[in-house]
Amino acid sequence: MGTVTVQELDSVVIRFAGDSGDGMQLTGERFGNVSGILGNDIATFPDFPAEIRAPAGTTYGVSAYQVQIADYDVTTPGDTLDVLVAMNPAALKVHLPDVVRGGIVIVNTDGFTQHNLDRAGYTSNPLEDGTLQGYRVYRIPMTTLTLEAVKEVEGIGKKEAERSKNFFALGVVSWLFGRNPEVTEEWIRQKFRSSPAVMEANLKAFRAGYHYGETAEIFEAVYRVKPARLEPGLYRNITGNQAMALGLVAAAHQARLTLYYASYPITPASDLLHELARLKNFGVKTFQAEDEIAAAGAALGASYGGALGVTGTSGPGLDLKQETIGLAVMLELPLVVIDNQRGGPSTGLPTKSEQTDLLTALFGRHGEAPLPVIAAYSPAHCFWAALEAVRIALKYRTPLILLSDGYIANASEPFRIPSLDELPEIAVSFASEPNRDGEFWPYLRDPETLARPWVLPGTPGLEHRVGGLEKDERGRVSYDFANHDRMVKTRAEKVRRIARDIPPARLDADGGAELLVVSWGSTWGSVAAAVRRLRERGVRMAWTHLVHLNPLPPNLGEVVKSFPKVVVPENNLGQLLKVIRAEYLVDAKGVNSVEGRPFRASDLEEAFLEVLGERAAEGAR
Amino acid sequence: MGTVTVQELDSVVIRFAGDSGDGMQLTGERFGNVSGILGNDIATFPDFPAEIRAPAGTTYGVSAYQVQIADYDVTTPGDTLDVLVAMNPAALKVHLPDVVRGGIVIVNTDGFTQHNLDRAGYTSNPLEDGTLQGYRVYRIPMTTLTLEAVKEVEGIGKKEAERSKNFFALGVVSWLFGRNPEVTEEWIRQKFRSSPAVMEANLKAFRAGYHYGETAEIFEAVYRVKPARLEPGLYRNITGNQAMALGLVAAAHQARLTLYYASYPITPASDLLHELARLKNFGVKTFQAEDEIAAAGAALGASYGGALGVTGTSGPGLDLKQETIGLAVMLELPLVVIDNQRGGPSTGLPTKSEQTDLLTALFGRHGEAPLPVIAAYSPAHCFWAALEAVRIALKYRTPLILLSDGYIANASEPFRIPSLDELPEIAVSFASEPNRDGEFWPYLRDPETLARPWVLPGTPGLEHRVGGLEKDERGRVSYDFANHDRMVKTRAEKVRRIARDIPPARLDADGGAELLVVSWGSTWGSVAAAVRRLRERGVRMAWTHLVHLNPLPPNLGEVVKSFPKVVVPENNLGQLLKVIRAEYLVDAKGVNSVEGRPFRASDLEEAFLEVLGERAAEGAR
Amino acid sequence: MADQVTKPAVQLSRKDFASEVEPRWCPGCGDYPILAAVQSVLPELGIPRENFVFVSGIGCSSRFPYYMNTYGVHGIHGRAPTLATGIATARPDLQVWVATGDGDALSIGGNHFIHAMRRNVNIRIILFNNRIYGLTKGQYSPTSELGKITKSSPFGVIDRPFNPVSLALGAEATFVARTVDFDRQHMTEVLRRAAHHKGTAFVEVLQNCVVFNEGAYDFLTPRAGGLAYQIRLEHGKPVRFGPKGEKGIVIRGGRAEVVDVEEVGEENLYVHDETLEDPSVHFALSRLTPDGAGPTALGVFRAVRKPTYDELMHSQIAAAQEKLGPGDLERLLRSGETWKVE
Amino acid sequence: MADQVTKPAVQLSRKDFASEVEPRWCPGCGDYPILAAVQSVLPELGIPRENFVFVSGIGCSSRFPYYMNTYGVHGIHGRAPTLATGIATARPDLQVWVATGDGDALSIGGNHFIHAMRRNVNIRIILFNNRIYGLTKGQYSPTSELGKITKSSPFGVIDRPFNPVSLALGAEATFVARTVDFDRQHMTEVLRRAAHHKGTAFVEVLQNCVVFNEGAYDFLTPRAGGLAYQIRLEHGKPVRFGPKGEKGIVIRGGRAEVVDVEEVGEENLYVHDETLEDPSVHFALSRLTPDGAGPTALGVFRAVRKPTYDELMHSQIAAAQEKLGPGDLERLLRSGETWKVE
Ligand SMILES: Cc1ncc(C[n+]2csc(CCOP(=O)(O)OP(=O)(O)O)c2C)c(N)n1
Ligand SMILES: Cc1ncc(C[n+]2csc(CCOP(=O)(O)OP(=O)(O)O)c2C)c(N)n1
Ligand code: SF4
Ligand code: SF4
Ligand SMILES: [Mg+2]
Ligand SMILES: [Mg+2]
Repeated sequence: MGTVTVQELDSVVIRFAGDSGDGMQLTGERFGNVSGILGNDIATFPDFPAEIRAPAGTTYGVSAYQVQIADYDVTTPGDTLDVLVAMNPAALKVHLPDVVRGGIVIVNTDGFTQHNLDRAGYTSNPLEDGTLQGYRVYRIPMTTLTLEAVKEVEGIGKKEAERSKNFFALGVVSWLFGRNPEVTEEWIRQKFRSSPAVMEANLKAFRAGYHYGETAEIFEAVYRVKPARLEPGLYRNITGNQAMALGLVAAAHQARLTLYYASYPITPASDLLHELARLKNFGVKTFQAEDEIAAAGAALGASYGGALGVTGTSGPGLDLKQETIGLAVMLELPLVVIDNQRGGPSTGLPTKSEQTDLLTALFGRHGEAPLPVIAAYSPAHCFWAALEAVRIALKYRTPLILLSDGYIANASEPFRIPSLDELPEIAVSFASEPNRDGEFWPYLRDPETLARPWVLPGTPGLEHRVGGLEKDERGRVSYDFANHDRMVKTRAEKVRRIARDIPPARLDADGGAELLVVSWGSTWGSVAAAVRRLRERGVRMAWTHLVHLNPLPPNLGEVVKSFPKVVVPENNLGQLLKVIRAEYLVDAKGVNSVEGRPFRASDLEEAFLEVLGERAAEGAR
Repeated sequence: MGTVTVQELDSVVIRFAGDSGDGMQLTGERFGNVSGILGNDIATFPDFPAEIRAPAGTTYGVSAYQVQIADYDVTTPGDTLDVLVAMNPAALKVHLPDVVRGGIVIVNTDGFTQHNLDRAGYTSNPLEDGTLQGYRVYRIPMTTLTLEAVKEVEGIGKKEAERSKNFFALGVVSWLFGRNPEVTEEWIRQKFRSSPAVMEANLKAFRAGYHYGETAEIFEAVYRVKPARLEPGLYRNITGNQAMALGLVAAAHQARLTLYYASYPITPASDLLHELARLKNFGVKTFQAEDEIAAAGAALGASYGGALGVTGTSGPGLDLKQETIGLAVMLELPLVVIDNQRGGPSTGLPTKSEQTDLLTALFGRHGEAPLPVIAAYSPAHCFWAALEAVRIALKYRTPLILLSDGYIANASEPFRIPSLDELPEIAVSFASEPNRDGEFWPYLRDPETLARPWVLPGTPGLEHRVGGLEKDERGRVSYDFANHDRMVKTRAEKVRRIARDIPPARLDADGGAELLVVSWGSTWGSVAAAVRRLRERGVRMAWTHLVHLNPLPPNLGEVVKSFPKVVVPENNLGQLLKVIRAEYLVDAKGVNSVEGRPFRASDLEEAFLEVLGERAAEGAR
Repeated sequence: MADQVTKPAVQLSRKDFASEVEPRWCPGCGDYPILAAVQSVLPELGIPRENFVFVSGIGCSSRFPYYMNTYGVHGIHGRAPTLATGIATARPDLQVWVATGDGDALSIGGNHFIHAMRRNVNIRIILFNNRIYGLTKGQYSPTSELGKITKSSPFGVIDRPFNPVSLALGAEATFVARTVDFDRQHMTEVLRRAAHHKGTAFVEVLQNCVVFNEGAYDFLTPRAGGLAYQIRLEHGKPVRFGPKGEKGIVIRGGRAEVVDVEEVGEENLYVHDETLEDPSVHFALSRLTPDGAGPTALGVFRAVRKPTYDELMHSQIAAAQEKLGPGDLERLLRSGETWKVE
Repeated sequence: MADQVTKPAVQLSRKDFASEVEPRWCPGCGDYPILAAVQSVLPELGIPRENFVFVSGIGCSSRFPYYMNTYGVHGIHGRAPTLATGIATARPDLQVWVATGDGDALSIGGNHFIHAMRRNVNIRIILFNNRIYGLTKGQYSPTSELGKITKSSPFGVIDRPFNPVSLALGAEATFVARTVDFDRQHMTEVLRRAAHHKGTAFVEVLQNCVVFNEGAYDFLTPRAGGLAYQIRLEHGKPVRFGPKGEKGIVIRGGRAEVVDVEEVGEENLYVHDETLEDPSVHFALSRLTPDGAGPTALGVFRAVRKPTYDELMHSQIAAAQEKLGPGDLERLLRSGETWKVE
């Protein structure tokens, strides 16, 4: 390796970028997975256009995948790039601004044809005109080298051969960061086992890239990121959607119920349907409905039938489901509604992420129709959030909205696989007997939880009717003034009482902290990083991250009132902020960005300092 | 008239109650109208079952209509009854509890058959068993007397003849309260002119009732309520739905636009469609859509085409429209959405009234989709609220939700008919020229209002595309982070700026008042009565009633902070309360009833005293 | 898949299916005889009472479940088929019925209606077609005739009506029938057939709304001499009608035509075949009813056996379990690339 | 009612209809030729460019309006017909087109689709039927074949598909046609016919999605020898097809059947009549396509002139104004019983 030096880093951020058809998602995901397997902590961020395959070479057709690998527990994919792999001019144009000065830029020079330069809107070639000054640039004719490497593979035409160039790029980067090539090679063998020629081509391209790094002597240094110290256990990388799907299956298993997932496809929730549709041998029933209303209706019908009814969607679909969710409030049946929030309003930015559905989750139904709302905060947490959602919905016979978002749905991180006995108990019992003087009263409640009995149709003697009209305890339609008032208040009280049954808000506070950060959902990662960095800078910080958004943890009032300043960072215009202010009358401030992507930790750092005011900011220097 | 004395009253509350088929709605309405015409102020409250014609004689089939007539400006139909007209045992059973001790109960003894007594669940006859002790009871065989009176009318069978008995009842009560019979007789002649036999029968029945009062000598007293001192002008009685329909027509007239009303029938909004469908000679276009989504879509399409697009509904329909309203937020086109709130959640109590849709009006859409919300507060105010809604929606090119409710939609009161020059100017201009360097940029905004230009399709040279995806000023789809953040914040700012353009909150405060009441919507009447009564009792009160709920009037913060105590009475679980607390961080308290009907003024009176605490309560004694 | 009639036959009577709640329809409403007919068919089926579920939307007709002493859900407007689909696919051991109105099924619920038809879920849908919105007091519906004056069409309806049978056939229905509220026997027969059908069974009942659309079907009632217009479809029989059976139906040039039997000869009449794979003839029969009154085909138009949605769903599950064994959660969690951290 | 083509004829070319935005469909997508065909038909119509409005829902196909240099609204999923109905009834002087996908129109938008058909609003609906959800990356759609493996049906689709032409006919459509994305000339002719139809015109275009459903219509393409399966419907002509016209269609027993012309004789073939009042034959023709590949009728199935929704709406308004005079707001406000307070 001659003069190549080895540099130790605690973390590195790499982004792979190219055309939608260049396979960057696969490459980035692969690099992340390998790094996970090799013991790093990782956080990833896929970012792709709303178009399926936007015209080649255009800036809006660029698809990118970002990975942060670290020797500590990272919580974000990183604010800025240490390494950019750009397969064409458009990718360079879009993503170069994010590379740190002095960072590494690896370009596929074959992609820099005049046509592609024009497409990207470059008037001169950035590889030659000084654009890349100040970066460490590696120019590699990846397409040529891939074709060369693949040429002896039989049954692969030139076009197909070219397609392997992402594996060449992966090979180069794998070498640069000392990623053991065998893991990826084995994976390629598995993944493409049904088309041996493609497998062969990809293997050859990958190896060629790896060896290119080793032999081309263009790199002055290679980098090493040590394994992170994670909680011992068995791990896998997991996206939020995968974790959510597994969480639902696990919850149904714990509750001994059939999982019934009804959905209408929508980005970024469709993968939940895809994941679950494959699990037929688990008895999972999936139903692709004609629209979101039908999906909610079928899930609710399934719950009525005694299954675990779940329906997943994103914002526009949530709007449509609300009337049916309101019916579920009235029927008092379990129903888990998953909302993977995306950029709104309306169709907005469908492949981007934000946190703008909290208020509609809380209040977006006519009438007084309260329900519990919880939010997942990271890809792996989706697993646990799903279990908690199911637990509450089943126990309290209530629809519940579980919020995730486009970012954590598609991003991935290592997930410590729990053993089955780490999973919560979820006990369900169905009514089998009359409950009042030989009669069955469907709205006679459990005095503790206020939940009504759940009956399996088919149970003799308990035949009864439920419906959206107001009822009395006996289940009869009632237009009585006082009954309605009481029922409205009882349904609200039932939801309020869930507060007794959830963990208190966890406060992570330095003694003497002046500023409390209150966050929820996917901002968790950026807030964690920002808080850590501020602490490193000597600022005392307090932080609480909420999973339960309705009801709020019972100690939250006390927590928010214990700090002179409270800030609520959100990727919306201040939705939790409104709730906190109304609930506790504290003058909390919002930090709000609605850019369709998570906060940069550094932006939060600055924003928190600003809230703290000069004094604190100075203290930090 | 022998020994009959004449008693002067300042107000009287009368309720007519009978079977769904007994015509009580018509009778009550008629009595109200006559009283209005005779110069009283009136407030009415129709209350009917959800069933069309529930089985005769059942308690749930009882239909009632309440009228308060007064010599001052009444604002509620009254808490308790001075007079109850009960056509059958069920009506008596349901409504007797509301009659004040010593009040008048007029019963149709012919209705008290054994069958009907059984139906109503009476085990003994209340006319005989002492149930009515303490009331002034008048037993009249109305059916018999009606049949007698009508017998010579040709072409009227016994069944039809019986149907006239409500006019007999009306005659009796008209006599009792000295209502000039000619007004009603003239009205009967007009109303039934297409079927002379029915007209004749009703006239005869009415006169028989009137003369019965005069001659039967069972009444010891007759009552007189003097005309009220109302603002001079020409008056008519009007329900909220009628006023709303007229307001929309007037607004379209002022704006010189075609009114396009698209709706799907739903109680209590259907009458808007019925009213407007008749006005074809005004060029009003009505479209009965296949569902609420289609209604909202068609109204929005009409607005896109340059009409005044309006869509009306009630809660369940609002849920369904929200996705389309979100599209309107993005398209930035005018769209007026009327929500006549009814008892929820779900189908709830469809013929009852409550105020439970405020939060979903404000927040019930995915993404950041802010829009202005205003609320009508009385039947006549619906006219003015419609004009204000249209003014704002057109000027700011925004969807707007106009809240009314089942109570004011169906209730009536005298409406001073404005002359045309009292109507607000509503100027609309359509873009006709490129607005930026010879190009047309559809999202280039008015710097003042932030409204975008509205273009009539068909305008040459301004062809452009709008849609639900995020756009830049130029109207191009943009996935740019910063553009989205800016657009989200600009749309919010546009709505916020409307605050500059609305009247300040009107404060009606006694010097030294300790308690501020903040109210909105149809509670206005009960709050007005409660505040008046408390003042009469010597309590100093402050009150502000909000029409604009988003944005809130700019001075509201100052107002709510000027009083030690703030109370927000609502027919919900505290929706405006949440907004006020979040916005101004004042520890406002709620007074909440969700009974499907307006507050009783007396309940509010007590509740306000309670908030004021013993001290104030004592002061009042 | 559990079968719906495997439980030991139980002796039930009509009364067993009447709930404790007294129907709240208007006196004389056509919904009463439909209720009575359903209550009299169910005891025949040998299915325990607790295995029936009645689902509905919103409307006068949708109050139906409250009056049935079975399991029941009074849903929201237009969405009954969605709830029923969830129940029927989650619980194939139940027999699921939907009660719906012309507004409920064809206006707001049109999408779920056509999708239920094509999916062939194991549910039975009874459409109470009174050609009006009853519960909201008399607006026109998607089956109201052109020109009809109603509260929302004071100058006459301008929407061309749906023909529910044609619509169902165009949406790939496997069972389609029509009956009338005033003929208890015919109704009972048709409902019985629907009860036994596997897959989505659609029954349109022409129903009289005495308050808002009184007499809409007088042209078919015996008392108004309407028997002459009733064309009874019976499988395997030539289609004849008229007081003396003097009229008949031929299929000519793809259309169903009314003919004089004497003129064309009985042997040339169309012999009804419900089971034709191709629904074209059934469609042609549905077109006999002109927009308003006229000769109207009644009975079962179409009844073909296709795999039901729930059968297919459950056979996929069974096949997967056969092939892969029942799901093992522990293995599932550990699937994919894993690594150990010590 | 203002007419759509009264403005002086303008000379426009295809290019005038191309917007400044470059289409973002996948290379090779069948949406490109449809765009080209529409852009080439519009200039023929003599309608000024500014009088066209293109409306769409959500999907790959629904990006269509962005690429047309006319007025355009990219709406929300499934709701394009509702927006279009509002525009067309508010502004009868505009020519309104809807671009929609099989998911957009038939899944989430199914209800608006069938109601647009029956109402006969003056809009033209182009259904881009690629039998798949393109934009959401490959789930099955309501026109996907039974058994098809997609992302959301890893074990095969169990929903029986709609036949869009049958569905439209079952919903009382007045104009129904089908064409293919690979035959520019046929597409152009059919679209031209749709442009001239008064009322709701429905055109199904069989469209290839190269990424998620490549080759779905290969059975019809010339390069795959599919011409033999193309049955071209032409008004007034006997229906023949096959490489040498050796096959033909007869209508027999209400069904459309494929026959050898030689065997039955040309004179016995079905002579296509788009204008039949009764849609039964048109329906029968729509059933020729079996669920998967097979002889498929292309062209205009049905074209009948009925009053359009907007014509009726405007004639009611005109009649009311004729009778009552134009509305007088002052009088309206003062109508009913009034009284004076001094
Ligand atoms: C979402 C929603 N929209 C509208 C309504 C009001 N609504 C209740 S029933 C009904 C129509 C009833 O007509 P139909 O289905 O024909 O039943 P019928 O009463 O005639 O039996 C309507 C429009 C509602 N309850 N919910
Ligand atoms: C309310 C709502 N639900 C779901 C989606 C997601 N979605 C967008 S397009 C689409 C289907 C696209 O299929 P199709 O209409 O056939 O159009 P294609 O992309 O195939 O042209 C779906 C499910 C959405 N945008 N909005
Ligand atoms: S309104 Fe009509 S449909 Fe409804 S209950 Fe009365 S008669 Fe029956
Ligand atoms: S995904 Fe299919 S339909 Fe969509 S643009 Fe690509 S090829 Fe066309
Ligand atoms: Mg009906
Ligand atoms: Mg498609």
